[in-house]
Amino acid sequence: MATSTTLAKALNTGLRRALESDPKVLIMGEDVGRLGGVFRVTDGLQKDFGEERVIDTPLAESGIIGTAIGLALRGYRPVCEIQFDGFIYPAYDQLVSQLAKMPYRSAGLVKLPVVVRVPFGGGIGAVEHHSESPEAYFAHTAGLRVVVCSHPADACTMIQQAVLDDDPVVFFEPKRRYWDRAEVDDAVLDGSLVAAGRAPELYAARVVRAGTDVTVAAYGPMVSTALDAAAAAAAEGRSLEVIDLRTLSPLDLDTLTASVRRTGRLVVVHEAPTFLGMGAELAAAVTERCFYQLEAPVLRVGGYHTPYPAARLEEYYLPDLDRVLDAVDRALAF
Amino acid sequence: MATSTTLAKALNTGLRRALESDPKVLIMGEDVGRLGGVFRVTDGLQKDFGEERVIDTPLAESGIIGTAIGLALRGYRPVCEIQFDGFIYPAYDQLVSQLAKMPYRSAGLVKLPVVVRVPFGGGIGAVEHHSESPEAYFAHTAGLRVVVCSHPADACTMIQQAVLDDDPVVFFEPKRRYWDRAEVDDAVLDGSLVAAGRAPELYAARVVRAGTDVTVAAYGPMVSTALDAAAAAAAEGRSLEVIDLRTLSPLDLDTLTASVRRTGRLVVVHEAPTFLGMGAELAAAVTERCFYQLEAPVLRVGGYHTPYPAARLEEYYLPDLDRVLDAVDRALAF
Amino acid sequence: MPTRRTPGADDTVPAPATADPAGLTNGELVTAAHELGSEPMVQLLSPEGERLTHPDHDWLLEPDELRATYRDLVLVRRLDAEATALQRQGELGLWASLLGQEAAQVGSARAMLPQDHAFPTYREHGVAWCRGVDPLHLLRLFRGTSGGSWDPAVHHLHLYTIVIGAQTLHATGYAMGIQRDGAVGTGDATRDAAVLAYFGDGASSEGDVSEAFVFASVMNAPIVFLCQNNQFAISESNDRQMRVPVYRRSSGFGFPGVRVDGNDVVAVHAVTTSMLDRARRGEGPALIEAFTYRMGAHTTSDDPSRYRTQAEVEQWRQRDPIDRLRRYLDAAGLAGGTFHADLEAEADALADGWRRAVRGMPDPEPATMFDHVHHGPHAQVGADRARFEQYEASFEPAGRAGEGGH
Amino acid sequence: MPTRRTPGADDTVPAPATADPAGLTNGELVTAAHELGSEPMVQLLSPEGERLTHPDHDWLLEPDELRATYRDLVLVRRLDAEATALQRQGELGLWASLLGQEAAQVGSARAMLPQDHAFPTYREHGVAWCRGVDPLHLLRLFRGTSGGSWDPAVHHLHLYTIVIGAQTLHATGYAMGIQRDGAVGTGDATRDAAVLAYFGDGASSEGDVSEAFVFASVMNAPIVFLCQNNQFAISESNDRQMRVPVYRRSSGFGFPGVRVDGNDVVAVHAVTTSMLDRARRGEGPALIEAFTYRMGAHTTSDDPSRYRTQAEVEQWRQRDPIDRLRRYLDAAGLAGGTFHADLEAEADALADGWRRAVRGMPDPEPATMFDHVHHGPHAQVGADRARFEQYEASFEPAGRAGEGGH
Ligand SMILES: Cc1ncc(C[n+]2csc(CCOP(=O)(O)OP(=O)(O)O)c2C)c(N)n1
Ligand SMILES: Cc1ncc(C[n+]2csc(CCOP(=O)(O)OP(=O)(O)O)c2C)c(N)n1
Ligand SMILES: [Mg+2]
Ligand SMILES: [Mg+2]
Repeated sequence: MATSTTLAKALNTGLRRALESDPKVLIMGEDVGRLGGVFRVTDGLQKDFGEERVIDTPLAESGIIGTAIGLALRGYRPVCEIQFDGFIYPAYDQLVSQLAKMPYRSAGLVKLPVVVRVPFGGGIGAVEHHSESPEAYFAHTAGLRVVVCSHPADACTMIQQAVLDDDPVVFFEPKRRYWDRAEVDDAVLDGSLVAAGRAPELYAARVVRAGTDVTVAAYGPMVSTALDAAAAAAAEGRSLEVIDLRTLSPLDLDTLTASVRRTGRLVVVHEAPTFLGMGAELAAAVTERCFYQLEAPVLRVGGYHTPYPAARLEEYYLPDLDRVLDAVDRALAF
Repeated sequence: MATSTTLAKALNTGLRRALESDPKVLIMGEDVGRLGGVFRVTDGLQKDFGEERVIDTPLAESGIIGTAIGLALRGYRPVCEIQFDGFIYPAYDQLVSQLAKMPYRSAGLVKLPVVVRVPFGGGIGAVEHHSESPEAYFAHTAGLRVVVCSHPADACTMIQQAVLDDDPVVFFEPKRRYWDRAEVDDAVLDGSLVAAGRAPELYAARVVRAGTDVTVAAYGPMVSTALDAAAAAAAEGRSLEVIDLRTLSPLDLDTLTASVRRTGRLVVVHEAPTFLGMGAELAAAVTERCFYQLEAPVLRVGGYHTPYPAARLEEYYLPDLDRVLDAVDRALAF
Repeated sequence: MPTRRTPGADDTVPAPATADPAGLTNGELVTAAHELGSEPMVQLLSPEGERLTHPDHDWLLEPDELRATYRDLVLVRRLDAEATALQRQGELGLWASLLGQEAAQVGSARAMLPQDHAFPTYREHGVAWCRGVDPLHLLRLFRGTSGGSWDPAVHHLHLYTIVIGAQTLHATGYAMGIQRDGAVGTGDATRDAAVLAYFGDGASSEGDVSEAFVFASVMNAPIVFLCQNNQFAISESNDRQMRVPVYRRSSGFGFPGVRVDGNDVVAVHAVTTSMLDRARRGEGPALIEAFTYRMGAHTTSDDPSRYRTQAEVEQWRQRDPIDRLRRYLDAAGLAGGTFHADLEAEADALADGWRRAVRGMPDPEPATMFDHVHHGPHAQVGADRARFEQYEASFEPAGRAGEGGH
Repeated sequence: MPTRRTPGADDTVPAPATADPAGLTNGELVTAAHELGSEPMVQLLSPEGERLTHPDHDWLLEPDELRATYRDLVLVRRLDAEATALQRQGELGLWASLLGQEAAQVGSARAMLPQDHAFPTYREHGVAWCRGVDPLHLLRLFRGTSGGSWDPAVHHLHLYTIVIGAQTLHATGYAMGIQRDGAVGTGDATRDAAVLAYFGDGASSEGDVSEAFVFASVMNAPIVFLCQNNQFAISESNDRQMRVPVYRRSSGFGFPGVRVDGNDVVAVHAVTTSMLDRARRGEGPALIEAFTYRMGAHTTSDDPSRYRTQAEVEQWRQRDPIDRLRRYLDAAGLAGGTFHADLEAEADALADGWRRAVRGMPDPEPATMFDHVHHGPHAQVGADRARFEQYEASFEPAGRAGEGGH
């Protein structure tokens, strides 16, 4: 059986399952309690699990992550919400110097099962700081795991798995897809799939559309865009293989290189600026591994080297179907 | 005429010239005044320019960058010192959301001529957080310029140029090379070269050793290592071209691709972890531009995907001559 | 679920009582027990519009100024209403309403001298108005066509800052610049300057704000921090940010704090004037808490019915900052003749102009998104721009299809 | 250049007077004018070793405890001296000396119950000692072979934190965990727990510390913040961080602050005991400022002659925290017989053991640098490790040449 669910609601359900299965799981952040979060991802959770477990924190991001670390040291499993991508930076030190490094510092004596949820990306017509894609900052940081969901069913599973992980996980959610709807299996929604350990591996990429001519790798909000591009390309007689990366650290190069060895071409798509974005690492790593199989250089489609522009310009800034197809054309022209 | 000078002293001299040439130039940071900085880069400056211009600030990095922005808004040109690489993160929001984006936000009405000096990198046997290489975090951030000095003469020139720039500049200094000594031209030291506009362009890479077989790109502390490797390779009959990148944002791809088109091979060396490090961008960008000229994939030599290890292990973590030569061998074996 | 406590004020300002925070009553270490909102506030104009006296603060506004102040209050409220409507019509992407906070903003902004410099959050439309910024600049920002298009140096008003608290450090640095310019404590009224830094009750929790207090105090900088305590940070009421009123925060950093009735424009003006004067004289920083109430939603995206009752809002409507001054003006006979009708007509005309102007606001040229990333040239920006222009040109004249078409 | 002012203390603690911070004397807004260091401090043992009384704090230590405390003081000072010597000999990469701060550390740490949890900076060797951490763990850290190898859960002492102030938030979160475990205010002395968070005078400026105050206050968390004001942040004296004594910082956040003579181990113990008790009872956070003096360099890398005079150090040597207790013990006849000689012998033996152990400490196996980046497997760490091991193996058995040879 399956139920039609939005991405936001799927995450909400996943968090509810996590709170139900382990009394040590906590939710904390700005406006996550009474309001249920500005995107309603934590809607109803404070009502059902109480103010001690679903905590409206003071407005201080470093404080949120820093106290979450302390709670984890005492045996809790906090799930922190950073309200918007652009507001994660005040917590940067706690994230990269403490959360990422404390387990290593302690030679494994300390475990920090902290999840940091970050609604990210653009396309919602917002004011400054509400449309950023800071994932590369965290993927470059050893000690953090970085995953990105793209679809309701996957989101519900992935958030449950992230909470179960004993390592810190930065969990990116594509905010412009929060209202995307899909059928989600009831075994995902009721937690039984994850509980039974039958859910797909969290730290693996997934081929979401098979194809033969060009591999298109994307994650988060760009997975739909890549799939749309693949559909449009199919109409033109071109076969694109679309990979949803799902995890940026670790990065599942095996799935990726297996695909590129078949297609000989790779286009990477993300909203973040391409300069030192995930596409750079994918290009470098895949080229090193598939040097003789690549028929074209890895091409990157992403944001430009500018701050995120004013809302009325974002459609020009963000990769879309046309820009993906343009890169596909260029890859095929090599 | 030239004078033998250490890198630290060359920077000190450069800062002195900047303070002399413009009363709006300020120095600020922790222990930069009376102590002259923990590396003595600001030694004697407070004595000569006063406490109003060389400011011992409270111990608060966000405060240092935030107030520097405010001083710049009032027409000053602050040069901030972050005491060690690992202590820049509390200032991250002010750096990436304010310093980097405010000029853009204002459509150019606001200028922020702020220099942020960061002693960076390992090799000094230090405790945690004192040996990091966070440059990729800043190079990925549009709105910041990121430069890295490697040598006394260049350091003295570059710091003077950075202070003259109307854009914010993050200025990385290879702390383990602070005591490296070289002859520095008096026209560099007395400021006349920069004042006359005859100094080499700040935002350009430089071929520091010409060669034909493999291009080795490095910056900061790794330039010496690359040069040593080139000398050792020469003894084995291999000719390495060494490029000191000098600037990471903007990245001078022209100099780099011109070299790679000749050698057909590129090895990038830095201390930062390779995963999403500068080497990733260089590999991606150079491969896109030189796809048919490359005889081997771009190979990366850098730190591993771990937090910086305990001091007694750092020699295993840091790239050295042998690891550079190993990569050169592998590039040549393709 | 227990109802969230809503910190309120003393009997002149209605609010539910708060529990006594545990442990604050064993008085040998703290001066006294406190309840949020029960602290005295400076007041010069009662909610009923009666003139009051205060031992430390005099009523400074002459009749002409009072009328001008009233005009400002009415016009910024009209701006707010118009912008909210424009957002509903899809002309703006977002709007952050100042409803209820007009007195806190206009009263404080009018206390500034021309050479003083203000640092706003994203809600200080009343301050922008008083600093002579054309509201179209604000509307452009919330429409999504600019990041803030007025010149801060001309208006002595910095751009809006959205990252909570960050501007308090910029403000402190600016004040350090004033010191270095020798523009403090000279006694020359046209030269001495101070900074007015706005922030919210929620912002008081951010590390940046405390760091600004440290820097301001250590440097003895000429700055006045003004916290508009509108009792909410989106959905979170004051008890998620503090256990004692925020005006007390400064004393442990070494400078004075004072609480003023933020819905009393005369008191806000008097207190801000006195603290700015003090700062300009070189006597260092001060903190003002203007205790007020956010009568509207946090922004047009917010639904306050999820976290507060309509009854609470109604209670505060009785304390409306504009009604209060109007009662005084009318009773004192200062707003006779056609004063109100003229003002209404002026507001209508302005609103009409704003509406038309917003509807006609063009989107920026796409390639301008590459402008001003840096002042000087930058290879990657240049390359991206060239690629973009080439790509866009590839669609001419045919145009392009697909979801991304524009 | 004018000489930097050095904030000091009242007449029981020598220090140069500070100027009155401008603007703090117009008393209607702040309680009173203040000079740094001139505030009263809780004292129970005078520098001359005489027993004093205090209205709020009783002398809690019985003769046996006093002797045990004295032993701790002497042994941690020996550890410090030994470590400093080992650093000079090249056996340690660095050492951060606690010289002069023994009483602040031992007095506070001995006030903890076993179930309490402490969060140190990088200088709390005396606290680690009292929590039963083998000093070899500390020496390993400063030698550069580990990041901190004791188990925090066993010793109820967190690892050292080097990023200034960061640990105060971890401590606050931990205290929130204690609340959620129902281990506060139950009245069960074996169950109720509190947290003791150490930080420095310099750290008080960091945003994280203020955010910790906000969270602790809002959550009413069972935590005692203990600021060892050793009057220096590397070279910077107190006046670069504050205009009023730091113990006053907490009141504006809604919890009490108290200043204690940090060189008086009896007073530090009494005040910490009382504040921890209060926290365990559920009465919320407190701040203690232990006013002391860093008698040594900041670390072995530092040269304090660049920023303070030997005369100042000498003055503080007269206030030595160990001499003070010794005078009392000797005068009270509590340390007769072979007490001092035995302790000296114990210290010698321990020092000898530490010396030998450090000299024999092996470097970790190179490949261990890949351990514990994560608990679970991680593809990039695994790949890097494999590459590293393969690379290292390529040198066997020949070994390698060049600058990087090892
Ligand atoms: C650093 C940061 N975190 C979170 C946000 C999201 N946010 C926008 S406004 C707001 C509440 C601010 O409350 P307050 O400071 O009281 O100002 P008010 O909105 O009431 O004027 C929050 C959490 C932000 N803009 N910046
Ligand atoms: C965030 C951060 N900034 C800078 C440093 C460098 N640093 C190490 S110790 C120190 C001074 C700390 O002073 P204080 O808090 O008084 O502690 P003390 O060393 O006196 O014990 C500084 C600036 C650091 N470790 N962390
Ligand atoms: Mg508010
Ligand atoms: Mg100190």
